[in-house]
Amino acid sequence: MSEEFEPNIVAFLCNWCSYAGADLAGTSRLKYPPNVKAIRVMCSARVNPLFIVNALQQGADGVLISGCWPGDCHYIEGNYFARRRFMLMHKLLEHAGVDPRRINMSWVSASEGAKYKEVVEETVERVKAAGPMDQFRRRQLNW
Amino acid sequence: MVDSKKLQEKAREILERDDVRRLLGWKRPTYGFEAAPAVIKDASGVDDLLFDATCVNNLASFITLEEKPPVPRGEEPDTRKTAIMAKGCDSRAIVQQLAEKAYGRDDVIVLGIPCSGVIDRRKAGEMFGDVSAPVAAECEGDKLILEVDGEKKEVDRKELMMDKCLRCRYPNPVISDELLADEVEKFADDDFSDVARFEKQSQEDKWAFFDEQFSKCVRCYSCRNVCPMCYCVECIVTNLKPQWTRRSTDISENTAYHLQRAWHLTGRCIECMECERVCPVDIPLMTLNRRMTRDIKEMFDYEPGVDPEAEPLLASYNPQDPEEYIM
Amino acid sequence: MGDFKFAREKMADVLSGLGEYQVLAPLVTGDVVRFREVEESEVPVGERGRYANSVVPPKELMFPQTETLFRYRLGDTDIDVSEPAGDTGRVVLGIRPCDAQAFAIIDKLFGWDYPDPYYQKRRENTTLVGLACGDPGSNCFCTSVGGGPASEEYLDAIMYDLDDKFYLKTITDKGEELARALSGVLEEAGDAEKKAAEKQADEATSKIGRSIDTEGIPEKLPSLYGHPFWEQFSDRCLGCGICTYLCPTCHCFDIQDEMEQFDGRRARMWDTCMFKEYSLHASGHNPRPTRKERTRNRISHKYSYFPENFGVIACVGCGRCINYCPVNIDILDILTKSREAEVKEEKPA
Amino acid sequence: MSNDRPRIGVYVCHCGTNIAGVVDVKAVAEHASGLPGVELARDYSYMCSDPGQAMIRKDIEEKGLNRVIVASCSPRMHELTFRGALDDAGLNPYYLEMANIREQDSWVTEDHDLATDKAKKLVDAAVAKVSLLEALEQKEVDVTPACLIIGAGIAGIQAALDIADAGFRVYLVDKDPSVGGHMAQLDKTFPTLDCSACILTPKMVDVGNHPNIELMTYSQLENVEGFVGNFKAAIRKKARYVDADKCTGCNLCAESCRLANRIPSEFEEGIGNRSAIYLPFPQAVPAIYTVDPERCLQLTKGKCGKEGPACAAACAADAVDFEQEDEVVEVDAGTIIVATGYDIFDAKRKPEYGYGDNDNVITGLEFERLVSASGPTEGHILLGRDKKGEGGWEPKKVAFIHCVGSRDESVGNEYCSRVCCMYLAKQAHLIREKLPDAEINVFYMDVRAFGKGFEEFYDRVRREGVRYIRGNPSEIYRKGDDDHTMIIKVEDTLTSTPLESEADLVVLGVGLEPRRDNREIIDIFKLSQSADGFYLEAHPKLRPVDTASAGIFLAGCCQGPKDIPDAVAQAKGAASSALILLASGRVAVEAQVAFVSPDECRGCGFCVDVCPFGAIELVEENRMGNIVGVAEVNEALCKGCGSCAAACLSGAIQPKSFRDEQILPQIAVLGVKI
Repeated sequence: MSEEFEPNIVAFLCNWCSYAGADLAGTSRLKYPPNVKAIRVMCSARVNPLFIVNALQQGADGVLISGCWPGDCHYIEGNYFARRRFMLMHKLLEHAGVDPRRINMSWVSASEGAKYKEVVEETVERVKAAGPMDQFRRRQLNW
Repeated sequence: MVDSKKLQEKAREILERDDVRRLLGWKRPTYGFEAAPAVIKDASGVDDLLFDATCVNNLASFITLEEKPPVPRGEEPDTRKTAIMAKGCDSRAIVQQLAEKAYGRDDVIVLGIPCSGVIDRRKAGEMFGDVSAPVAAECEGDKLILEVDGEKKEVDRKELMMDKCLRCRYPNPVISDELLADEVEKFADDDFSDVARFEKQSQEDKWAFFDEQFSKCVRCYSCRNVCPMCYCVECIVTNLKPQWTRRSTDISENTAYHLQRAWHLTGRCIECMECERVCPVDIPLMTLNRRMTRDIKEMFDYEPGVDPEAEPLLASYNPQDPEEYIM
Repeated sequence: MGDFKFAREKMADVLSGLGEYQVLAPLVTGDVVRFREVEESEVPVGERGRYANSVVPPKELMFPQTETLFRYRLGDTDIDVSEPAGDTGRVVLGIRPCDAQAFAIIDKLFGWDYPDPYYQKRRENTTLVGLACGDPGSNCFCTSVGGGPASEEYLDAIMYDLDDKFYLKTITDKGEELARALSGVLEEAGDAEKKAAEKQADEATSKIGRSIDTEGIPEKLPSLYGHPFWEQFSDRCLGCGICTYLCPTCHCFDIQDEMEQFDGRRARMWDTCMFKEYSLHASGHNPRPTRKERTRNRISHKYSYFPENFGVIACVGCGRCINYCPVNIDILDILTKSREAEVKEEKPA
Repeated sequence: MSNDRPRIGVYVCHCGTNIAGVVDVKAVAEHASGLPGVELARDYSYMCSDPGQAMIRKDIEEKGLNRVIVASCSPRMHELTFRGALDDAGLNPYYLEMANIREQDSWVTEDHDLATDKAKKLVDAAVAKVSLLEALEQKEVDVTPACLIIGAGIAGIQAALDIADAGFRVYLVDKDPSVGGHMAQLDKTFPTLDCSACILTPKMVDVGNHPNIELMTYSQLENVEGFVGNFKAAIRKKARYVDADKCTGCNLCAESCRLANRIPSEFEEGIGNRSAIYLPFPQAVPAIYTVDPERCLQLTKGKCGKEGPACAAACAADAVDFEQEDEVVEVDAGTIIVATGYDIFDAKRKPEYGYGDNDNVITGLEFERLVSASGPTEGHILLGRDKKGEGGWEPKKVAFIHCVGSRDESVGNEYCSRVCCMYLAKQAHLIREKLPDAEINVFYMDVRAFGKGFEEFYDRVRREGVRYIRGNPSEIYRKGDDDHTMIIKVEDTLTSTPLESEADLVVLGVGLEPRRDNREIIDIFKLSQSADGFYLEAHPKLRPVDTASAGIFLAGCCQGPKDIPDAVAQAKGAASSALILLASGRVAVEAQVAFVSPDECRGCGFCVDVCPFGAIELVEENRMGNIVGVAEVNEALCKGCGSCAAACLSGAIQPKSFRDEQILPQIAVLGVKI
C-alpha cells in the first residue's frame, strides 16, 4: 500500500534561510515532490514544538522544521533554541509511540536550494516509510 | 521520624509571627491512607498538624494555587510570608518555582522535613483493601508500622512506598530555612530502569499502551492542577483563543492534552509524582515525564529543582548541543 | 412482578439471550471499572470483582461526556442536525441502585423547561438492571439520602450476586420484557434465593459506615453564603473536575463549536462548576472568582438549590467525590461542619 | 483583528507562463472564490504590474475588501510591493497574505495537476490566516542627530567628513594614537602613483579641525546599548600620560627619552624605531605625544633614571603627566558606522618563504615604509642597516610573490585580497624607478587587473622590464651563508619548467585578513561574519553597507578586502545610509513585533532569557491591587523573531502576524489531505 500512499507533510521554514533556500530551489527550477507544504515563520525558534503535535493531530503524516545553520541564525541564536526544543520533542513523541520518521528537521541556508530539494525528498521518503498517521488524527473521530 | 509535638510547636511559633500569613502542613484525614493538606492561618489550628509516611501531598502546589483576589481600593495587598513544610521532593518544587520567579525567596519560610518515603494509596489498598478510619504510618528502618482500623501492621517499606521514593535521590530538602528533624540517609538511586523497560517495546506497543491509557482520560485536569509546576494564569489547554486542545474527550484531544502537559513539564518536572497519584482513572502519567527527565540528564546534564539560580533548560542552549537526527 | 435466578456460569447465556439489546455493563478497561458495551465473551464485573462501584458513573451512558448536536459548513446557512443516538433498545446490566437513583434526579433537569431529546431518547430506550451492593464502599452513604444497597425504586430489575447464582427480580414492565427475552435462560427463583437476597441487603445496609442527617441543611446553606467556613475546604481544593465529573448527578455541560478546515460541528461536553472558566463571563468578570465560591456552589447546588427547584437533594451518597478527591475534601465533613457553623450577621459576599 | 466580517479578495498571478504554464490558475481562482469569507477571486497575467496592483486597489475601494491574498511569487519577492498597493487603497498593509505558488510550487512541481492542487492548498492556508491578521501601525522613533564611527582609517575618515559636512555630529573613535590607519603607511597608491600621504594628510587634518567631529583617538569602544536612532556608547579614552591641551608636539620629550629610538615603531612596521613617548608619525593627527605604557620605564618599573622621567623634564609645556588615568565617556548616537579595517596576513604562517628568519624577505607593507621618502631610509632601498640605521646595501635582484595568504586553502583564506596584484606591480615599478639596473621577477598565479587603469598600469610595468613568471614558489632559501642571495624554487606553469630563480630581496604580497581583535566588536554589535571572517553585510548585492541590525553600517576593509577607491566609495555609501536616518530625524521600527498580554503572563522570564536582542524585561504590574511581575517588550529593540512565543508556556507573548492563533489555522488547513 505504501506505494500508493502519498504523505501529507507540513513544513515550518525560517524566513531568512530555509524559506529563501526553498525559493532558490524554485528559482533554480529544481523539481521535488509536492507533498511538503510550507508555513513561513520568521525564525525556527518561533516554531512552538506543540505545533508538531497539533500538525499530527490535524492530519499531517509528518512534519519538517528547517532553519539556518547553527551560528548563522539571522536572529543570532534562535536556531540553537529550536535545536534543543526539537531534539526533545522528537524523543517525547518517539516515547509516546509516534514513528520518529514523522518528525524531520534540517538546516538549509539561503544558498542551499539543492539541499532543500534533498531534504524534501528524504523527508517524503521517511514519512512514506512510516505510513499514514492514524494514531490520534482528529478527523477519524466520532464524526 | 519527626516528633509531632515539636512540629506543632514550631508551627505555632511561626504562625504567631506577624510577617506570616499562613502555614502549609499536613493533618489527619477523615479516612484512608493519605494525610490531608492543611492550610492554617492562625495558631489555633496547629494541633492537627503531623508528619508521617501518609503525608504524600506536595505542599509546594498550594503556594502557587493560592488565588490573589482583587484588593479593595485603598487597601494594601497582603504580602506576608507563607510558611511551608517540605519533604525532599516538595523542596525541589519550591526550588524550581523560585528558578521560575513564581515568588521571591523572602516570600516563603521553608521548614524542611527529611523524609524516609511515603506510602502509595494504591499499593496499600491492594494490601489492606478499603479502609474507613484514617491510617497512621511510621517508618522504622526498613519497616513501615501502620495502624489500620485499629490494628498495628508491620510491612516492608519497599512494598508500600511510592515508586518515586524507591528511587528518591533527594530525601532531604534541597532548600530550607530550618530542618524539623535530622537528615536521613539517601536510600535509593535512580537508574531509570523503568524508562529503559518501556523503551524496549516496539512503537506499536508503545502506542497501544498510551491509546488505552489516554482513552480513559476524563480531562478532569487534576493532574495539571495538582502539579506544583502548573500555575500559568491561563493554561493553553483550556484556553479558547487560540484553542490548542478541544474540550471534547476522545483519543485525539486526550493525547494532545497529555503530550502538551508532558512537553510543558520538560526540564521542569521534579518528579513528585502527584499527577500520577491523583489520577482517578489510574493513568500512569509519569511514563512520559520520566523519559524526558532521563534524556535531559543524559543530553544536557540538566536536573530541574536543585538550583534556584539555574537557567531554565529550554530558555538556554549550548552551541555543542546534540543534533543527531537533524539533516 | 417476577422472581428469577440463573447460575453464575450462565451469565454468558444471559448476555447472548439479550441479543436484541445493546448490553452495557461495568467492565475492566485499562485497569479501571467503567460502563461500556459488552463485547464477545466478556463477563461484567460482579460482586466477586471486589468492587464497590465503577469509577466513572454510568451517567455517561445517557449523557455522554462529548456529544455532537449538529454539523455545518462555514458560509452555508443550512445545518445538518444529527439524530440523537440510542434508538436501539439498551440494557444496563449491573448498575448500582445509587447510580439509578441519580438518573431519576437528572431526569428532572433534562425534562424541565425544555425536554432534552438526546438524553430522553436514551432514557426511554434503556432498561436498568441493577446489581445490589453486597459489600458497600467505606465512603458510601446512600442510606442518608433516600437510597440503599438494594434500593429498587429506580430500577427496572435488580440482581443479587449470590456467589454461585444470581437472583433476578423484575420491577417494571421494561424489566418484565427483558425477563421474557431471557425466558430460555432464567429459572423461577424460590424462597431460598429471596431470603438470601434479603439477608444480603440487610447485611449490606448495616455495613454502611457513614451517614449525614440532611435535616435542615437545605435551609441552612444559603445563610452560609459568604461564611468563612468554606475556606477550610476551598483553601486546599485543587479546582479539578474529579468530584463533579465522577458525580452521578452532576449534569452541567458546555456547548462548543469545533472546526475542521471549513466544516464544523456543534457539540456539548461535560462542564464543571469547579473550573474557573465555568462561570467566567465574556466581559472577563467572574462572579465566582475563587475556589471558595466554587466549592460553596458545588455543595449548595446539591443540597440546597436543587432541592429548592426540584424537591430532591442532588446527591445519592455514592461516595465517589470523597474516594477520589486528591486532597481529602469530604462532602460529609463539609455538611457536618455546615451544621455547626454559626451564622454571623454579614452580607453575602 | 477587526470585528467586521472578512471580505477577502484572492488574486492569482499567472506570472506570464511561470505559474500559468504549470498551475491551472483559473481553477485555483475558481476554488478560492468558493472559500468562506472570500468576496472575489481573480487571476491576472502579472499581479505585480501597475494594472495588476490597480486591480487590487480598485476592488478594495469599490468592493470594500478588507483582506487581500495574492497567490504569486515568494513574499520575499513582492510582499512590500503589494503591501504598498493595500496602503494606497487605504487598507492597512498588514491585511495582506501571500501564497507562494511560484518558487514553491509551479517551478518545483512537475505534475501539473499536483501543482494545481498544491496551489489550492496554499491558498486555503492563506485564507485561513488572512482574516485573523491584525492591523499594524508603522511606529517611529526619534533619531539622535549624531553618528558614531569606529575606526579612523581612510573609510572612517571619509564617512566622518561626509556626515560632519552634512551638519551632523560625529564621534570618530580609533584605538591608535593617530587617525590615518593603514593608508598613512603607504608610499604611493596604484595605479595613479600619487603619494598616499599627500592625499590623506589633508583629510586627516580636516577631521582634526572639523567643528562637528569629535576625535577620540587612543580610545577603545567598550559597550553599546540601545537601538537604531538611540544608541548609547561607552568609550574608554586610554591615558596618554600627556596633557592633550598642553602638548605642542615639539618632539623634545621623544628626543630626551631614555629609550629614544630603541623601540620598534608600529607605524614603520618595525624597520624604524621610536621612543617610549612618541608620535606615531610626523603627520599624525592629533599631534599629541603618547607614552607607551608597555615600554616606558616610569610606568613599567616605577622609576626612570635617578632624576626621574627625562621627558617630563624636557617638556617646556609641562604636558607630561604620569598621574593621568583612563576615562570612560558616554556618547549618544543615532547611527553607527563600523570601519575597523583589516590586518595583513602574518607571513610567518608560510614558513616556506622564510619570513622572520631571513631579513631579506619582507612584506609588502614593510616595503612601503622602506620605499617611502618619509620612511626610515628616506626612500632609499637599503637593506641590512645596523642598529643605528647606518650603512646597508642595495639589492640587485628583487622578487615579488603574489597571493601570500590569499587564495590559499592551506592557511584558510580562500578569498582574493584584491589589492596585492596591483600593489606589487606598483612596488615593482618603484624599484625600477630607484634601481634601474635591478633584475625584477614577479611570481604570480593570476594577475587580476580589473580596476580602472589597472590593466594599463600592469602593461606599463611589464614594459619597464619587470619579468612576470606564472608560478607559485614552493620554497625560498639562502644560497649560502656568505651572501644575501636567495634561491626561489618555483615551477613556471606556462612552460611547466622547474626554475631556481635568484633574488637578494623578496617582497611578499601579503593579503588582507579580518582583524585579529574583531571579536569584541562582533560581541558589542552582535555582527555576523561571512565565511572569510569579515563582517557580514545585510545583503551581498542590495544592502552591501548595512548590517542585520538597523542603524549600524559597514565601511572599508572590515567588510572585505578593498583598495582605496572602493573603501572610500563604500564609506560614502555608509555615510549616506547613515545620513538618511539622521536627516529624516525619525525612523520606522519593525511593526511585526512581539506583544504581551499582561493578564496572562506569569512573569517566569523565559522570554527574557531567549530574546537575542534584550528586548524583553520583567516589570512590576498592578493586577487588581496585587503586584506581579510581567514581561514587557521594547518595540524598538524587538525584531519579531518569535523565539519568545515558543518559550512561553501560556502563550502570553506573541509576535504580531505570526501568533499561535494565526498559525494554528494554517496547520489545520495544510493538515487536511487534498
